[in-house]
Amino acid sequence: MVKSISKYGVFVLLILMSVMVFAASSKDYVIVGTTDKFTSLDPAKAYEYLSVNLIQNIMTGLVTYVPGTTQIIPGLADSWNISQDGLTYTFYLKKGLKFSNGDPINAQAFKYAFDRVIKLGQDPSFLLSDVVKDTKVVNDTTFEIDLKYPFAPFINILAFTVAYPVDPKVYAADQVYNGMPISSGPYIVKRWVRDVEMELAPNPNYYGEPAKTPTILIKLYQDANSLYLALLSGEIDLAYRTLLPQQFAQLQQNNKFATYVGQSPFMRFIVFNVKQEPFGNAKIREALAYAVNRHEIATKIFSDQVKPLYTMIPVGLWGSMNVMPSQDIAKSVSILQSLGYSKGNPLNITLWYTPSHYGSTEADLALTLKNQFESTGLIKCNVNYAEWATYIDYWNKGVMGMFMLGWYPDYFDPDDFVWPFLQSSASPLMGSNYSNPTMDQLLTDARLVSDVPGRTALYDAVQKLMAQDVPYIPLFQGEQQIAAKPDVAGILLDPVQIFRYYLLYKK
Amino acid sequence: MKTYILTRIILSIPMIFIILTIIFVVLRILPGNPVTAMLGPKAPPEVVKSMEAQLGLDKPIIIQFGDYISNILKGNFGDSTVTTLPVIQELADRFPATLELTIFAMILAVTIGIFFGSTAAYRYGRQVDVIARIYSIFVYSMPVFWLGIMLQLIFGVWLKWLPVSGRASPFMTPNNMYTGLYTIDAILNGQWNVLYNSLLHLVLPSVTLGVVISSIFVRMVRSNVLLSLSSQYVISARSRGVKESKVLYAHALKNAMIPILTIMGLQFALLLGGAVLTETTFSWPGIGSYLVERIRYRDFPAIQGAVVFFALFVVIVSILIDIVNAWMDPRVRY
Amino acid sequence: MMQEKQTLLSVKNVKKYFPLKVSWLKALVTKEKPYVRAVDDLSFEIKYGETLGLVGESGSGKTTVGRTLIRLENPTDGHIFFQDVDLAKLSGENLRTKRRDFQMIFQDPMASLNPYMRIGNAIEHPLKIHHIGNKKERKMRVYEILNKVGLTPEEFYNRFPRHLSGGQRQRVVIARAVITNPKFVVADEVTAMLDVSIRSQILKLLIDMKNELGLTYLFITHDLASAKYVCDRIAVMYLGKIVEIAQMQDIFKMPLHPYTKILMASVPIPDPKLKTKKFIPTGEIPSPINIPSGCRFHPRCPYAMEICSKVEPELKEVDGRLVSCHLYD
Amino acid sequence: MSDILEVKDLNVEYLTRDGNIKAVNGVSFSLGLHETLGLVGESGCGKSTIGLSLLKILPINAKISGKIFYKGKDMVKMSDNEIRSLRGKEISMIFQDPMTSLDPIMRIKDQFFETIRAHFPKTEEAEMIKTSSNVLKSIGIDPSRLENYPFEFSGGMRQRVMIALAIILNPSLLIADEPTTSLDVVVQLQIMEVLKALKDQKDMSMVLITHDLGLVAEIVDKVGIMYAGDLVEFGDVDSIYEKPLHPYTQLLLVSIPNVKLEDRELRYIKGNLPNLKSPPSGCKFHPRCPFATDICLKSVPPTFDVNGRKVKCWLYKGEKDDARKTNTSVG
Amino acid sequence: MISMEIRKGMRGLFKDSSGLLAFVGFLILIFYVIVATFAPFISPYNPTQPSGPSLLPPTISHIMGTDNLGYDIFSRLVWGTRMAFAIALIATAIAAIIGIPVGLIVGYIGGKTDRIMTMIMDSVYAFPGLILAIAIAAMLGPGLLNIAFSIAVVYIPTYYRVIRSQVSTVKSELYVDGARAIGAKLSTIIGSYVFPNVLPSTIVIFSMNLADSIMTEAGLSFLGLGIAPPTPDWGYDLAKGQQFILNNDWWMVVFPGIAIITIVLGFSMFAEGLDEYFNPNIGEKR
Repeated sequence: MVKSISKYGVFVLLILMSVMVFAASSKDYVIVGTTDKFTSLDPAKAYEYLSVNLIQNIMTGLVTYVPGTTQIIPGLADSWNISQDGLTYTFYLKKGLKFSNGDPINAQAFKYAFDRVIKLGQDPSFLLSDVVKDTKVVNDTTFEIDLKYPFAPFINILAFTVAYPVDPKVYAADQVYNGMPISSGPYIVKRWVRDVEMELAPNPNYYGEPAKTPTILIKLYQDANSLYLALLSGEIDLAYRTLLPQQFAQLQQNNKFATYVGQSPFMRFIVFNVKQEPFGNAKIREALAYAVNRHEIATKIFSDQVKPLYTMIPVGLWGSMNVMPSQDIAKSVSILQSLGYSKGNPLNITLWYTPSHYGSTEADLALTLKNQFESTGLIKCNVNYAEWATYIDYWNKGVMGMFMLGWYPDYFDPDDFVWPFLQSSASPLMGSNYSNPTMDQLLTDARLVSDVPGRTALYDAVQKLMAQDVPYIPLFQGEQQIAAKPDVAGILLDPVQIFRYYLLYKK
Repeated sequence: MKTYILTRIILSIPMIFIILTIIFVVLRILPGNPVTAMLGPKAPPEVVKSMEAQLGLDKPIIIQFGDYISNILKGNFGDSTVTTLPVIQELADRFPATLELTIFAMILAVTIGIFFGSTAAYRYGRQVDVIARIYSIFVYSMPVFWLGIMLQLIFGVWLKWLPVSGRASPFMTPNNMYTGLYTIDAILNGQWNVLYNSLLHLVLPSVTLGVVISSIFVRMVRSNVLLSLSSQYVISARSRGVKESKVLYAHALKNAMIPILTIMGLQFALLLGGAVLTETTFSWPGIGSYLVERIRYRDFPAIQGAVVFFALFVVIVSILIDIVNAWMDPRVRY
Repeated sequence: MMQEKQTLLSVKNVKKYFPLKVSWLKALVTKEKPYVRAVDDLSFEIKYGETLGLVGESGSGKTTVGRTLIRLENPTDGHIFFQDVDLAKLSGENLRTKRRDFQMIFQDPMASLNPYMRIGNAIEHPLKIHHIGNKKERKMRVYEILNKVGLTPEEFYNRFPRHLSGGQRQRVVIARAVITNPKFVVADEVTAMLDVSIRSQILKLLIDMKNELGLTYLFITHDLASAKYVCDRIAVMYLGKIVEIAQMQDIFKMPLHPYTKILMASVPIPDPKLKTKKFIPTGEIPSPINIPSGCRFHPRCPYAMEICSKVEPELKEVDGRLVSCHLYD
Repeated sequence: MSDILEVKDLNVEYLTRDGNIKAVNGVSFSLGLHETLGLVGESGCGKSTIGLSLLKILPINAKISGKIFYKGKDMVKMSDNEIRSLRGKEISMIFQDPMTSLDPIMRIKDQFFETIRAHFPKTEEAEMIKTSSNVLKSIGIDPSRLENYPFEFSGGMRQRVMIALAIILNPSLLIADEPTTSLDVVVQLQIMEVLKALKDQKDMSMVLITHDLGLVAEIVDKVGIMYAGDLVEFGDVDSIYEKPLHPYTQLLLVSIPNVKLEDRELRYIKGNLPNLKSPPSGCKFHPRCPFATDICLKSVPPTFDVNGRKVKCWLYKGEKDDARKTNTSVG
Repeated sequence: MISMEIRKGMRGLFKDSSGLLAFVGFLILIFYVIVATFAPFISPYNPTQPSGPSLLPPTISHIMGTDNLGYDIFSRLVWGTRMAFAIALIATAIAAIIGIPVGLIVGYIGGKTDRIMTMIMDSVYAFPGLILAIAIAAMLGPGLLNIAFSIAVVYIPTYYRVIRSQVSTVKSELYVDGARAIGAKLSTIIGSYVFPNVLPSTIVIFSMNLADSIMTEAGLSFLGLGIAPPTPDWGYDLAKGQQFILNNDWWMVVFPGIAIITIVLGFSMFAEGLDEYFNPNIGEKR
């Protein structure tokens, strides 16, 4: 009897709850749901996507992109000069700029921020420390940057969060700042419940066009399913990063929601550690490259929500050129046979992946690749995995011979898609150890030349050489996806992948 | 009683020490290097070196151990390598969520356990008993996340009755945080809609965790009440004409509660294990999901902090349970 | 009567204190360690072929005496000379091999057999342990001894203890105890757990075995009545001390110590007409942790005098027997 | 009719995993007002089961049939509630093991109060304290110990507390199930004295269940001897001890060790107690009986009336007088 | 003689629910043992290769449907039985091999060794098992033995505690005293007198732990710390299926879930039945 009472109790409770209504919708706010995590809103520390994206909405830099394009326009700077030798950048700031707390945004603040980034030495600091020789405050509104060597894409770095100014009175010089951010962008952080949600409100001191919606709430979800359910149940207005491909595909069929797809410079590829046998042999790498069927991957695993990629420079960025072959099993087989492999003596390889860093599709990706390799009949491919931190450790130590990575650019320039991979001093960091003097020369030349046609020619050569040596097998290029309630407007997916909350509003 | 509590607390010191040692041993032979995980692959070697020095990872293992123990004693769990926040602060942020979940789950499990278990024992061999046994075996065999997914599917997706993740709907967090427990804070703030909302969010996770744990409680209560129902003092109480309800609750159950409490203390560890899975399933921002998340990043101080925290949590709960036990059992108290 | 027999076992000042379990915290605070003084300075002798009865209430320490004599417990102090070997000093392999010479029969026949060992194996085990005979000989010997204790070997050899009644089990235990031809057997309350109609059977068996195998017994019991049938001499124990020790006949004719008198009077007599007002002591045996000062028995003794609470009486000779009581000073 | 208790053809069977046990087998007896009955038998003979049947507190796997008339009403047919109102108020029971019969985590006081309140729910606390103190005093325990927990009492003291609990509501019938068995020899006598005094002071009938023929001899008026679920002999105490009729009683009496110095011959009953799951055919005592004949093996003896005594043995078939020799020596 | 005993035992087994429980559990386990043994003959497809279109609902050719890569779920479940048994058996065996002897010896010797060992074991026992397993699994990386070891560590104290507490009761039993009195060696006492008497509870814990370790493995897989694919593993399949549940691809999560639940049910019913059989009314010693 007692038991039945408790049972009915639960039942009654459930019925009561079924009457509940979720927070009523209103035009005053847009709720954005995401499965991404953000760790730090300090520009000197932030390096993963959501942190950067949030900073892009609450702060701004000297220069910025025209929304929806890759074109650089002035931001906090009014104008700038680049010296003839390409070594000195002089910026003239807008007048009367203020942080959200009223402190002035001046050349001192920039110098402070640049020095601080370099001093703290956090994840993104290399972007400045590698090239910046010195910074000078000419006067309150004039800021000068000296480079170590001419570096064409530098202006793109300045549009990245690492180069954003911080309030010297608030951000300590020798410590990562973990408090409420001081804004220089369209929004301020109004409320921040760590790992739960963040509420953004317009920044009254912002120089530009004010934010369109008074309140943006960013809700954090643990996984794609939670995010998906939250969207379906109407708890959030917009789901951004990252639903499962199948879920997004379903939403595309669902007329209760609007879906948006945009290009993304995000790309995935296989890395060969050329110092580990048998991957030292370019022929073997080539044979493996011939076995890869990008189309199958895109369709089967990602429901066609990624685009096959045949080079290291993503489509949409200038200089991109398809250089890798499509799947050709016969070619692959013939190369392998020429190397002496047979059914009785197959090529034994292990493909590594990391299960959570790139989302839950990763294991499927690895398995599909395994099956593609094995479809040659001459390859025996094992699959193994390691958690992200171990993964990093393994590739630094050269444990893995063949593994999958992804790349999201720090600055929007072809250089950022080839230099870190192919330049002989940078490639060990990628776990590849690829080294080719011709390649090094091409890459350095491309950095020094400042006109786009000239650089394009050089990058064409780079890509062709890459396709010959095959230290990497590019697999596919990502897509930005947003699913939202139909009344949400102002959604802009731009090629630089800055998601602008300040443009969002409800119809 | 005071000396008992004191003794009990002092007695748990060596245990805590052993647990800390085990954690240290387990975590320091991890193949992942926390520094590279933290700085990323692009970090120059000298930065890695200095970071290792900063974390004390370059010292001999025995010194590291000493530092580790003394830091924990000082309440210093280090800074997270992911967020650079002090781990203790992150844990403090997350703990109320875990506490709230476990409290509600525990209440549910204990209620089901006591009523169902003692009724089953009292009606030994009858229908209720058979149902109780099937319930406990069946629920015990269900992975907690499977149950969670099913409940999400039924009540969240199909029926759309209940929220399936998180602690609160957007804008439904208490204005002022006093305890960090949304339900309590909402009451303190007088925000009744927030209270309602947070209770709704609590339903599925705490039912999932509570039901799974209740299976153990049901069988535990059942067998212990069965045992004490067959004991001489129950027969003796009956022989004096004491009412059956009193025989069951005042004698049999009360005596059975002593061993039950002890086992409950041990099962609390199980509850926390289940909490990790439940938090992960329901995007519940507690220490369990924190741990799982940080393991991916090899966030050493965070992992260590969370694990130590769980261990201390268990120890504290077991001390509390022993005290309750002593309060119930005069033979222990004196 | 007969010539003076030789001494088989001589117990000299044996003490057995059990340290009381205290939490280590308390142990830090209080210096003195509390002990249970189960056996407190005991001396007596047992001669070849003799049966000495050790009588007392539970809690008097009599079982501990038995266990200490056959070295199931290590004596805290004192000597146990067994045929001139001091058992108290033996240890390890020496003690183990010596064990075939002395055995013990326990109180609870339900608990003294390994439930997972067949009867035959259980009885044979001592032979195996001491490497006596080969397999065939051992089996023969087991059959022989099973016959002796009144169990048909064919029926019982392969059975498990759970299939046996209490009396049958006690027979098995006796068989196991005597199979190595020991010289000395401690019989600890062998009939206490048995049913009334079985008790005498087992007592009879014990007497038969003794006569047949030439055993020497220490017969521990709380029941003076059964001691009468088995024992030559009787020692009465109270709170770890012997208060009286004498020939059986003397005890029954004329108990000297007040405690012996009480024990004697406490034997129920199945006669409804004997409705005499018995003399019953007050109180219960105190815990051996807090032993009363002076004579241990004085708080319950109907004859207690002033001296009794102050001076502990010595065991001294009165009328050719030993008594420790101030009444006989 | 002056009988306070009349048991007619009582059968109790325990259903267990490996076979049913017939614990009590067609037992009939009666007990007059203010009389004391000694129910004597060895382990497993069903004597405790009879005790529990008299309060209907048998374990759930027990099946009871027959009639138990208490003051003329059949308890077997009573509702649970009726029975409950009898327990403690009309019929009380004390148990073998005082160590486990009191709730270990409840103050003595509360166990007294609980008993009183179970029957008189509205009793004032002061009154309950008074009643409990008086009962404790009468049984030789200081009333201040009401505040104590059971574990603070010694075994003998606990049994006294149990007795006090049993008699607090002045029941008409007290059932004492081996009240001294787990106590020391000396304490055993103390408790027997308490019971004796109770019997004299209060107008109470008593059923004393024991395995010890000697212990009950001086306190009981009637004796029932039980063997393997059967009441083999029932009658007046003096005559049974003087001239036991049933061979089992005879043998039992002579095989009890005594303290008479001159008598050093050990007599015993051969054989073992029967296994109740597969009891011997016919008379259950026949395998151990020196007088067993063919009929004993084949058919169960009925209960014969011999000089106002009842005996369940073929020896007394058609006999109105005890023709058999008693005090047979066996050995 | 022996068959009589067995018949008697069987008869006893069915007299009440505990016997029935054990028997049903036993049947389930037998079923899975058969499935595991004859996996190559039962499974229609290669469990590590796509065998049809992806996300196919249950049909005649794929009776449990296919997953998103076109792997046949039924074949994976059939082969996964082996993995479930393998991990459970290895983990439990490791735990038993360490826990039982240590418990036996330490429990019998007692004294300081006992107190220290017990404190260590109690500390591990008090520690949230899954969290410890997570930490160890994360540290060791994927692999059958690594997973089994992570799980085993958690269950060592279970054996130790039960065995030790039983031993400390058994060692004060008179028959152990009896063995000492007849001069048996320490090894003989522990081997022939103590161990057989703690064996029944050992068997109960063993089967209970098998159930628990299958659950723990599933939990680890759910958190992404399990065996590397494509090795058929229920926990992995379930965790993967969970991703597709919102797409109504229910077969991916329902069938592995049922597989886990039924095998765990089998073990726990078997264990509970045995437990009630060995000590009626005294259930929860774990």
